Amino acid sequence: MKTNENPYIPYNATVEDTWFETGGERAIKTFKVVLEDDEARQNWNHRPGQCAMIGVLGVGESMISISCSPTEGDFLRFSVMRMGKVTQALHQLEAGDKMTVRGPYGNSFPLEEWKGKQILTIGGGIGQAPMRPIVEYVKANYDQYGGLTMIYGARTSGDLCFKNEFEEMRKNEELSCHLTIDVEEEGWDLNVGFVPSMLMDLNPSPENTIAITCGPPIMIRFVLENLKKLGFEDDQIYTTLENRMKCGIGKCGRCNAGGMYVCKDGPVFDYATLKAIPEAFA
Amino acid sequence: MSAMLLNKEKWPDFVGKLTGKQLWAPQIKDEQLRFAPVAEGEEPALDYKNTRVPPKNVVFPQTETLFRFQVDGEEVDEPKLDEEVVLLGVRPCDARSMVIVDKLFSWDYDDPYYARRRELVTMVGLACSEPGLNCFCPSVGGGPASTEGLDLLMVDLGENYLLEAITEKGEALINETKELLEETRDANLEQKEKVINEAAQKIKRSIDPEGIPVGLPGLWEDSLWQRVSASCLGCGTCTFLCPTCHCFDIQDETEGFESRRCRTWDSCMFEEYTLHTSGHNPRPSRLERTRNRINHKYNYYVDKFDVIACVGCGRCINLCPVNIDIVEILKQVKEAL
Amino acid sequence: MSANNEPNIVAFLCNWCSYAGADLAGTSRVHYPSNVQVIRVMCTGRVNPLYVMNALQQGADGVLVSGCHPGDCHYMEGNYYARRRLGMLKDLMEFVGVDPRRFHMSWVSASEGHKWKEVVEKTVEDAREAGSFEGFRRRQIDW
Amino acid sequence: MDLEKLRETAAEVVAREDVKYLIGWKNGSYGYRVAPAFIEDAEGAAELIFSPLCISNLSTYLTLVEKLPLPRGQEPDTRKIALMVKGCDSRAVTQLLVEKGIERDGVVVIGCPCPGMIDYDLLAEKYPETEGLSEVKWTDDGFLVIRDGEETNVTRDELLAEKCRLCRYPNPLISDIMLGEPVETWEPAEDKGVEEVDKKDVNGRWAYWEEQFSNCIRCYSCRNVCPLCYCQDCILDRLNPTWVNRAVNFSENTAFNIARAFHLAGRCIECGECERVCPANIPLGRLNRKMAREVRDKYGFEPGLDPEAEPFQASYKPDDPEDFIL
Repeated sequence: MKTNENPYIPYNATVEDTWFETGGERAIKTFKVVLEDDEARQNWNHRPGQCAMIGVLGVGESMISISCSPTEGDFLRFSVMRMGKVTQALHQLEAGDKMTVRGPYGNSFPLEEWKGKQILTIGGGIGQAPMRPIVEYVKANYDQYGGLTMIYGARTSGDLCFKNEFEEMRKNEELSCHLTIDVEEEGWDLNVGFVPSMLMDLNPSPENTIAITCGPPIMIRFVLENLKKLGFEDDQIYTTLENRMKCGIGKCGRCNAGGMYVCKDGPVFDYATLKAIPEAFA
Repeated sequence: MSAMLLNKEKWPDFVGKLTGKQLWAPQIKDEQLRFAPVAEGEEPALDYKNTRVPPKNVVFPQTETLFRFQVDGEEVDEPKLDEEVVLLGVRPCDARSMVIVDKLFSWDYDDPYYARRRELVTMVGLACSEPGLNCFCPSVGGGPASTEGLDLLMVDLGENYLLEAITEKGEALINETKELLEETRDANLEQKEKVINEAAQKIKRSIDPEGIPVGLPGLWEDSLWQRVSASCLGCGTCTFLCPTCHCFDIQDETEGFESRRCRTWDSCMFEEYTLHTSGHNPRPSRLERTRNRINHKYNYYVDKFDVIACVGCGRCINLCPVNIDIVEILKQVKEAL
Repeated sequence: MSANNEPNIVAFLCNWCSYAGADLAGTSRVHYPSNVQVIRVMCTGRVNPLYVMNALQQGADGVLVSGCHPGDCHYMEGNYYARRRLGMLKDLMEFVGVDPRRFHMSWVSASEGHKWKEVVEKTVEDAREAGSFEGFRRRQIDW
Repeated sequence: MDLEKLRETAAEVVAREDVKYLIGWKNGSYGYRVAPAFIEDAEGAAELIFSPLCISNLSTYLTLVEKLPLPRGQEPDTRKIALMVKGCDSRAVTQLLVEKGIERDGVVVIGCPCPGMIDYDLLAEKYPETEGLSEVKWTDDGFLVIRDGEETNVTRDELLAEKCRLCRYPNPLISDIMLGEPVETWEPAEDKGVEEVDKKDVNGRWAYWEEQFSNCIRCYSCRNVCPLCYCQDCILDRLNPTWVNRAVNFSENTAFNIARAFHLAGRCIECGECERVCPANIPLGRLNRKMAREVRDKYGFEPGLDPEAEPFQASYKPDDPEDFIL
């Protein structure tokens, strides 16, 4: 469908597989998507942390982070929470259905720069979606990194995304994977408690480590506080922002946080930059 | 580039020459002065201060179809933009606004619709000889005869218009209408200087933006925002009528089996503008929204594109229902620095 | 309006009376014009004036709202509210220049299959006289 | 009105512990402009004015204040808001009470009997604005315009705002403090605006409004300035479902304007603010006044008179007119 250099015209894509990560009113559904156009598929080159505008023609588009690493294969994965008009329409899609994709947009995690370092990801709820590509990328290039620690929490065990993947990761002794839920629950034998306090319990050393966090604003706030307590420097801490977006290419104006357009200058910011943006935590 | 004289008696002929193309000019329609297409035989109204609605909708229509498609279809159909437009009688501030907005629409990604419409438009400006009460263009880098963004500038010299070509497009327009024009004399150029100087003298309002872009971040928590935003109604008048405001919304509209994706002007003064689906709003009240508007024009845009996103046309001051006056706000900002 | 000058009518019928009335008309083989697209609502009190506007915007040439007779409302008083609101809507639309023949309201009980036929005939006839309502269609030239 | 008295009273009111701030009028930034003033202390009270330019209806600010979630542990500020009202504005306050949009205990209403306001556009057209502040005062039979020190007497007929010509309630109907003596009411003029449209035939009216609504730029200033348009979640902002498309064209503009006029039927108190603020000069007042007239004539109801009344659209009478029913 994309015929020229018009950035507003999306690619057609086919949903190859879908499954629910969580249930309930605000269910999270994951889509494995393949671009239809061969050329587009070959030219598509995203980096962990980037987003794409996915949508359904006739309904609209939403900016969703790409939750797979390019190392995984020639497909895209999006984990979408059912919230509004577009995400409701997306949730109707099943394997074989069509959706539209344009992107990839935004900057990305500087994974090249991080080579040789310990990677610590701290996610909460749907905030694990942008963490996942980092985890996958680091797993695929494990010899180039100093190690990978993952902390992930949600309200209940049912709200945890990518559960089955963690099972495997927890068995892998090289990786350190920590899960937590907010309140005690039958059949849950792992940690109970909020993500920021679990971070303190684990007490990771800031030395040669990069911490990346994403989750609900309140969690991010406390995680950042705790990371500082642990001795992390501003440039060792990264997070991703989100705002309402329409165009994805820095034109429509609505996603600005301070002078930064989240869709182009972001979504990935290090804490040093973020601190200078007055609206970043609004 | 050449300068020529057009006797006002030949004005209708001059307009007639242009109506071959799509000609937009200020006209009085429904008791209101507005930019509208001029039909054959109609005459533009040039004796005016400025239109209420800026001519930005010629290059950035309030509603623009991005593409059309069939429900459940896979092919999209882009609109063809190929109609040349002559924008006649644009005030220098409005022309300058387009140069400012160009920077955003060509930032990294080219906006194909905007770029195409900009290509197709020829801007014939009219220097101001009677500036409005709230004009402050010289303060923000413009002037009553600024040529930025114009292809041709007309200056009212009483009996004649002085036509000065600024670009190739303007030159071409002069060539097309050559038989109506006369050579200029030195006296005309002197007269032009005089008209422009007099106009500049008549501009009463001013603000020195020196220090504002750098200083605004430091005033983030200042009480002045509460003061200036208290009376804001949260309507979109200031932004919709602003020639440099360029934010938009994208929506899909479906009617039967026909669908389109279109964009429409949007305003940062609306609550819904930044509202997340979760119900969280990063700018929850009029205070944040007002602060954002001023910051965007005088701080963020300067940071990114090195120009103030305000041309001093005074429309937001003229038409704000509750007298929120951007010059007054900026004065308060300067005081607070 | 279809090609052969047949108006499109959208009818909002209350579940308890008019819908049953229209049903009765059907089962009793009462012939009435087929131009009517019926939308069943629980009560006429539920008919938002925007439904009427939207129907006209999206291709209807006439709109009919029909419910229980006053006093017979399943929800006791829904039709009284509807009467007040839609009466005002009719006045407003008339003032804006929408032909009053495009919008009708009626009381049709579950047993009034024949009245339903009359109401529909009148609505269709009026809408036909008023003509196509292209002027208000959502799909404008700028699409 | 005695300005000293007004400022004195205002200073007393804002000094009260149970009053958060007072909303009144003050001089604007230039010319004939008057701006809403949010007064918190005696110093601010000295800025207050009440002149024929104070046409704006400040009661809209009662519902415009955002109710933001409070930080944990912080108690909500329950102090009262003091508000200066003219006759028409007071009806808005009453109507808000009827709809339970505000609480009677939450406001201190300061009534200002109003001899009639000036039409800003007419004034600026006849006596162009200057960059300095101008003053306008009431005289016995009209207005005194003081512009750059130059005084001009103008008759009342020449500059009186349309809504004031039609006004039937120049004295505040609800107030806690009344400033000055009630003014003598006047015979309301005939509503020529509504009649002009009314006497056209149906197609003529459609053509008339088509022209008007095509000019609408959907800035929603009419909605936002309206004291009675205060829904938290306006149907025009809704996207799911979308009732009125974002596209700006005649069809959507008409749907928007009809929806708004309808939602105000039986609620509009004819303060004329929508018409005043419209940057596209759409005579919205005609729509609202027409509906107000219908409601008054057909249903015998007038909004904003009785705080105990039932809201018009949320009530009915068994004998409401039903001559339009087939």
